[in-house]
Amino acid sequence: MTMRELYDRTKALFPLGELIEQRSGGNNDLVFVTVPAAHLRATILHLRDKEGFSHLVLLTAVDWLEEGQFQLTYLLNNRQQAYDLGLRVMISRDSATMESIHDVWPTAATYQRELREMFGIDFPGSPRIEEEFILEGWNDIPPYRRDFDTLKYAQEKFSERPGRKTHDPETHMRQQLYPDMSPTGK
Amino acid sequence: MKPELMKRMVKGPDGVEFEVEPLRDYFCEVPPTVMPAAYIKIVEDLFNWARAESIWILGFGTGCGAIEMRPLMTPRFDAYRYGVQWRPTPRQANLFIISGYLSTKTLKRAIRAYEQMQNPKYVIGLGSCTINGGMYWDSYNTIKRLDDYLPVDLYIAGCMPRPEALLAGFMDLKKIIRAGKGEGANQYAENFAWYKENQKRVIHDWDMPDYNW
Amino acid sequence: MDFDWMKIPYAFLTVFIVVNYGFLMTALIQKIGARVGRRYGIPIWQNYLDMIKNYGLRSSITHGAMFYLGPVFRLSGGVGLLLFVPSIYGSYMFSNLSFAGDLILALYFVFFGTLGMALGAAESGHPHAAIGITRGLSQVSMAELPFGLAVFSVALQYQTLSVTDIVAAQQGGMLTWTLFTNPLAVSAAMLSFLGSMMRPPFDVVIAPQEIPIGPPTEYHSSYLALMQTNRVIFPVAKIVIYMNLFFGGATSWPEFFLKVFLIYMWSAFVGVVFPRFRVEQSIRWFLVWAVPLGVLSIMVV
Amino acid sequence: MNALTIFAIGLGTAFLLGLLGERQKSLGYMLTLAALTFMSAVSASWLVVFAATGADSFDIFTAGTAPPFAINLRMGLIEAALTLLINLTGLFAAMHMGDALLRLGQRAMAVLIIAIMALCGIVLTRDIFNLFVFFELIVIATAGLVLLSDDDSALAAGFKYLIVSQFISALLLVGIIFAYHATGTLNIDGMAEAAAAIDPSVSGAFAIAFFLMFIAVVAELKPFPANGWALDMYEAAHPGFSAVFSAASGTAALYAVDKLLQIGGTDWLPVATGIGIVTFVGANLLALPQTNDRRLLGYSSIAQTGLILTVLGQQDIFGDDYFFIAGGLLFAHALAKAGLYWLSALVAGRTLPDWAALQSRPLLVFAFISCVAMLSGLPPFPSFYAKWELAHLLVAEGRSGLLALILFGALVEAGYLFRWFGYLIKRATPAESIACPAHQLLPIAAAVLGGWALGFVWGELSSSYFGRTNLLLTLPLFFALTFLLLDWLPAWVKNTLAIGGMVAFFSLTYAEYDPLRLIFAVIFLIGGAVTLLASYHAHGRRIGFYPAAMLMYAGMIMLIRASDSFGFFAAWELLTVGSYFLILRGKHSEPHALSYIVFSLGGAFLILAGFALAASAVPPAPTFEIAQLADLVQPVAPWVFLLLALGFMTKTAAIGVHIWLPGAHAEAETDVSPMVSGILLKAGLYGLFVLLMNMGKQSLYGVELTYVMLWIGAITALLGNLMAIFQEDAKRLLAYSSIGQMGYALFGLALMNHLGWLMALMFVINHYIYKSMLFLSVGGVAKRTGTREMFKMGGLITLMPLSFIATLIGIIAVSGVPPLSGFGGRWIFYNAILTADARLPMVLIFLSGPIAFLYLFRLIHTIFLGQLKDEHRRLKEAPFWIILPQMIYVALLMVVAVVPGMVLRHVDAYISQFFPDGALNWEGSTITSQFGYWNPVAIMIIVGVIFMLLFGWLLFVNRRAQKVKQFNFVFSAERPFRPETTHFAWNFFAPYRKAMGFLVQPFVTRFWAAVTDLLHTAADITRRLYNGNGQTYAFHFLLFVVAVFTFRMGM
Repeated sequence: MTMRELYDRTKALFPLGELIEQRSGGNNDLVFVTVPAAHLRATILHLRDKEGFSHLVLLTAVDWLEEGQFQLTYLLNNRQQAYDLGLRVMISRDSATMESIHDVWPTAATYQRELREMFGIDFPGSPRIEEEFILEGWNDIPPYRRDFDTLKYAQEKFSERPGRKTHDPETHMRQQLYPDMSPTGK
Repeated sequence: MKPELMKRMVKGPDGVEFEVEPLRDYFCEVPPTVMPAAYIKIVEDLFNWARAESIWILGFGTGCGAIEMRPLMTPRFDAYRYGVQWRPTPRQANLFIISGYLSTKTLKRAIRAYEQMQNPKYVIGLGSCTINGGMYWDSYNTIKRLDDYLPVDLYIAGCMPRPEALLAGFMDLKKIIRAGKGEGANQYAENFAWYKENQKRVIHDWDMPDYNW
Repeated sequence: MDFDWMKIPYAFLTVFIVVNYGFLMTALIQKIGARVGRRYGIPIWQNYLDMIKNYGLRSSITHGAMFYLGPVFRLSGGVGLLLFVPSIYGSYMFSNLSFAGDLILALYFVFFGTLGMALGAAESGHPHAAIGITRGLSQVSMAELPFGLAVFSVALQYQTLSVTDIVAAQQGGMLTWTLFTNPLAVSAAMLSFLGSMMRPPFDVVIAPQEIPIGPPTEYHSSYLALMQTNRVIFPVAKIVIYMNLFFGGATSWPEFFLKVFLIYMWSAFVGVVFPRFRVEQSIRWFLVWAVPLGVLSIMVV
Repeated sequence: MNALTIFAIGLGTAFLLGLLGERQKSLGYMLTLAALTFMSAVSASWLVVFAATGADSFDIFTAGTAPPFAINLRMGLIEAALTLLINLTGLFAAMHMGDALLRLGQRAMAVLIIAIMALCGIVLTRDIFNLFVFFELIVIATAGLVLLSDDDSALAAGFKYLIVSQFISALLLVGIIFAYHATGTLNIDGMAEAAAAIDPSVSGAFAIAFFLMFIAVVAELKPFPANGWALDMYEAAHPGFSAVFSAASGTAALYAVDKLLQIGGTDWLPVATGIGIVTFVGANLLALPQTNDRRLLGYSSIAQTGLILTVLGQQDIFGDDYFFIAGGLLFAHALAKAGLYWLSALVAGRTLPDWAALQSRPLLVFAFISCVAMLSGLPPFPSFYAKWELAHLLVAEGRSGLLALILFGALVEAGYLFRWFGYLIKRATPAESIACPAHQLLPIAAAVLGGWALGFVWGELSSSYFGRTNLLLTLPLFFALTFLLLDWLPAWVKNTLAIGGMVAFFSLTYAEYDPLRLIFAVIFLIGGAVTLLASYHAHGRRIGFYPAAMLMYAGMIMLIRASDSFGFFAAWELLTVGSYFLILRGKHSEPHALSYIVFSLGGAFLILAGFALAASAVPPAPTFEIAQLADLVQPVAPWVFLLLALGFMTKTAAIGVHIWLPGAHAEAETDVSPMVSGILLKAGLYGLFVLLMNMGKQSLYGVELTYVMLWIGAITALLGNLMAIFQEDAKRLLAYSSIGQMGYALFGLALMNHLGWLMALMFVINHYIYKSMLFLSVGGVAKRTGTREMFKMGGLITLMPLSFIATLIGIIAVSGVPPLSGFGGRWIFYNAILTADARLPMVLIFLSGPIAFLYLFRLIHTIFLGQLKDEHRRLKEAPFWIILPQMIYVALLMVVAVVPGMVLRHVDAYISQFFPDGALNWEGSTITSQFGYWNPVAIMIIVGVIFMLLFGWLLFVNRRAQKVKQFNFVFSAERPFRPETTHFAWNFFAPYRKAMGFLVQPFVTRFWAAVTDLLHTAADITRRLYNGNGQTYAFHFLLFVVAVFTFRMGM
């Protein structure tokens, strides 16, 4: 069975987007495919129960600020076949809410807590979703959102010691170690 | 405020209800005081000498610098021969090495651990991150100046400093202590309000008493 | 009661000698351990420095009356144990306060300090203290058994419970030592000795990384200084009992120093070689290896 | 007055009742009562005559001629007593079921009178055919009474009864005809004479004839298992009448059997015995699973009848004591059963737990327990005296097997009766209160008072004929029973009286005791008084507490004072019962109290058997002095030793029979736990002391029994301590610790040397002090916190400092750490084992020593140290009256620790008379043994000085210590969440469980559970025979007849 066959079979059942083969050539064991948010649950249940994707490797998010979307990536793994399949779900940035899958894989609850804290994506019904995860007493917009200005935040919040300089590591080290050489290294 | 710290009504076995206020009932509220040195100078000198030669480090690695402390116990560096030991509990430790970057979350723990150490106690800031933030200068959750929050006796610069640098730092610290200048604890008690203000500015969910005895 | 008041300064003298010897010896043993690990090790006077430092700490806290009394119990236990057993055989000066009781008194007084300390540590409210104590008590309950059997065997052998008499019976050259006349009892007791010294492989009680040093986790400053003092007196006092029962006692201080050192080295030697047992493992170990030896020794004596 | 008046009145009234109109029911009822009263008066007058003058019985010749030409009746002491019993039962039954009789009309009244009259007839008549007639009358009257009620089930029951009764009548009649044919007379005495002289050629025929008569009369006793037809009667009939059916009919039928046995001669006695014992054991077993109260009483009636039948069957060996034994059992049974049936009318529900309705009426509870005690043969009731003689005579004749069966049956019976009592006391009371009309209470009162009165009578008989004590006249018991009358007083008044009484009794008698007994007397009386101080904390009247407690103390002091086996055993039973009531008072103690009483009675029966066996081996004498135990020789001596030792070890909760203790001690009330643990357990030790002092070493089949005891002691010490480790319940922990401590004491005793005994005594003293103290302290804490689970407590040291100090001192003492008194025990122990021969058991004792530290530390840590819980923040110190005795104990402990010689040197000297070797040398404050020495004063001073020096030094260097609160500790740079999650307490010794847990699997508990299950299963299987079908029951009866016949003929 190849990923292509799997894709074809699954596509017959669910409205999947096109297949992106991440590791073309070789054994081609990592592919990504886009799924509409509404079909995600059915798809992963199908993949888990019928296709042997027994393991949720990770659940993460990408902030597509310009498109106004979050991309959620559910990376599933089939241990028997050693295949990884990434399901991408695009959700709106404005109402960042996604269905929880903690009942499919309990580990998902932890990822979902993290996403909720770092991206502000809500997963209603996920266990302890309201609780703080890593940050304690955070009172700004979620820090992993790209519209969060971390430099500005750090400057406002943490007092600085004056006299800090920034060097380009390459030129600085070269000057330190080989002061005789020309700046270009020739 | 965490729920477990909120005031709560409790019913005793005799059926009488009363209020429990955890922060008041479970924690000592007394602020720290400045502890004077021994009245007789020669005794204090003796103590300072002993303090310098018996440095017990709190085994608490706050950042990546923690990995630099391990080699000190090995045959290659063997810090024990300088009277340096590691203690697993702050009650028995005298020296707190902030080993690298300190996130606000860890800062809270560091404050707690520091306050639970006994006077006199010393703090070493290890690595650039404790001095000015180092490579985490723009991070949303890492403090940039350790001495705003805890009285630092000594900084060891570098990213990361090698164990030899740490050993050199210990030697310098010994000199400071021998000279009777290792009074960080008293400095902390004197400027308690200032330290607390700084600490509370970065720690938003302050869920402990002001001073952790 | 006709009490010889000179016994009091003599007792102080014994304590003084043993404390100093203990400080130096434990440092030396630690140094030997370090050398096994190819380290240089601590300075030989490090224990003094640590103790002065601890007395020199300016602040301290207390969790309550029992917490306060814990180290007092502990050190009283150590000093008492030392004084209830004659240190030097044949010396009136260093027969200490052994008129108060015999071997049984010493054996049971061992627990005085342990119990008091456990109570003090427990009052701190720290769960790790309690966990450490449960481990210690569990382990001791089995580790003490072979020793108890060995003592019984020795008492049967010499038909007395008086330490002085037992030592006296061994005063005929090395071959009259219990070590050679009753090797089973001695082996049982020496295995039990390992368990009571808080050294690897039987030091899960104070496992530093897991339950930060167990019972004394809350102790500091002068409390800790008292406990440090006990930590050098107590093993020596305990070894004195072993020495008197099994190794012919000591007739002079140099002999005392040497024998105590060698017996102590036995546990240090095992300690640097073996890793740590869990509690149930050590209980089973004593049950399987040491107890049968003890049983055998009381059956054949 | 002529005895025939009974019949005249009976018949006359019955006729008169028939003449009365339908409307004159009240008048008829009055007449009925009057008639029965008069009949009773006749019997009573005769009883007075016979009892006062000691006159012989005389015959009444009805037709003016002597038998065999006319029917004759006989009136004597026995007949007078039995007819009085029957008539009074009838009278009170009539009174009790007045409502029913008035409803049913004169016919029912007439039938009742006829039934009573006929029952009297059975007792009085000496003519066999007349006997038959009376039986027929009874059958008709009984069936009539039952059928007259409107109840459907009663109809069915009556019908079944009739079916089988006709069988019986037929058999009886046929038997009489043949017997008459063989002997030519119908007179019983004549027939007996003729039977004795009968021609051997026709003896077979006569035997069959007699068999038929005999089996018919026996069948009237409803023997097991041919009794299904009668049980429905017990269940369905009006309880007022069931009482007659059980008490009066049974009595009459038994007397009829007795008469018949005179004809049959000794050949037939084994048959009676066989039927009797099978019935006793079988019916008791079957009663075990019953849930219906009246049916249970029915089974119990049958069982008791069976027991008396057994006694009848053994009359050949009883001689003059026959009527004393049979009468004691019979009267106790009749009064108790009548009382219980009448009580059952007051209870609305028909299941056993419904009897909880009686809770609100202490007097009814008293009535109930009096009846239960009568049935179980507890002192001071007649059945107790009878049981004692019965056991002795049986053993004396070598019929120990029979005694074993009887005791087994009695134990089963006590089991279900006390289980019932447990329900009554502990189950939830129904909402509606019970109605107690006076006419129903009066009969009950009569039965109960009658029982007590007969207890006195039997006590007097026993004391005048056998030279035993009349228990009701002994001062301690009398004092205890006085509290029954004083129970309306407030608790503090009674408490003061109790303490005063105990102290006064001690001060009056202390000079009489030898040093050993003195120690026990001090612990029992003075110790008991100190413990009773704690009872001042109770408010209100505390109904039932003082009679029970005083009964226990009375038993204990009587135990010490007893010089003969009877007094000893009676005291043993009294203290058992008293402590049972005390234990039952605990909140959840129902199952535990039951297992306590069952094990204790089992142990007591062993003691009874042991004493009986002992008495059989010495020259016959009125009393068996305890000291005579020393005279016993092989082969009896080891068996006596075994039985007595087992009995006493049940009380000290040696391993195997220990399972009653933890629950019983833990569930008891705060001030009861120290009594039953600190004081009561010593009774068992006292017994062992007495046993060993008199009997010394015994060996059975080459096994030395003291050596076995040594092992049992060692195993008990080890397992008791091990189990204590794993308890979450503080009082259970202490209870298991008591098991371990008793193991030590047992071990010391079994060492059989001077120091071993001294050690056991040291444990007696120490265990009393520190266990009482610990139980009080923990009890006080449990009272304040409302829980006994240790992990729910914690950090109470600052709130309850005095309790903490008591516990601290207590655990140091228990663990044997110098300088407190426990060390003395350990020191003596080591010296003792050095001279002992057996070495292997010591290994276990050595192991159990350090284990004690584990549970003791757990006790003090989880309660007083660690984390204080939210809800306990406002707790107050335990009540003053609970603290006061603890502080007294602390002081006592210190005294015993510093000057143990004060007590022990006297005992030491006393023990020297048994073991001259190995006495200690008490020189100044130093105590020296042959091996070592010990100076408690010096130890105390040295430890004190070192401690104070170091404490002073620490205070000096650490004077500025900041007092912090409970969460101010290092928590890996975190802070504790809640006290509950921070207090390390639950499953405290998890690693130890991993390593040693295999030793504390509940094997013993499972064993006893299997035994009870087995009994219940056996009963359940047998129960299937009883399918409720009259024909089946008739078939059973036939089978029974055939079986007995085969058995008899095969003999």
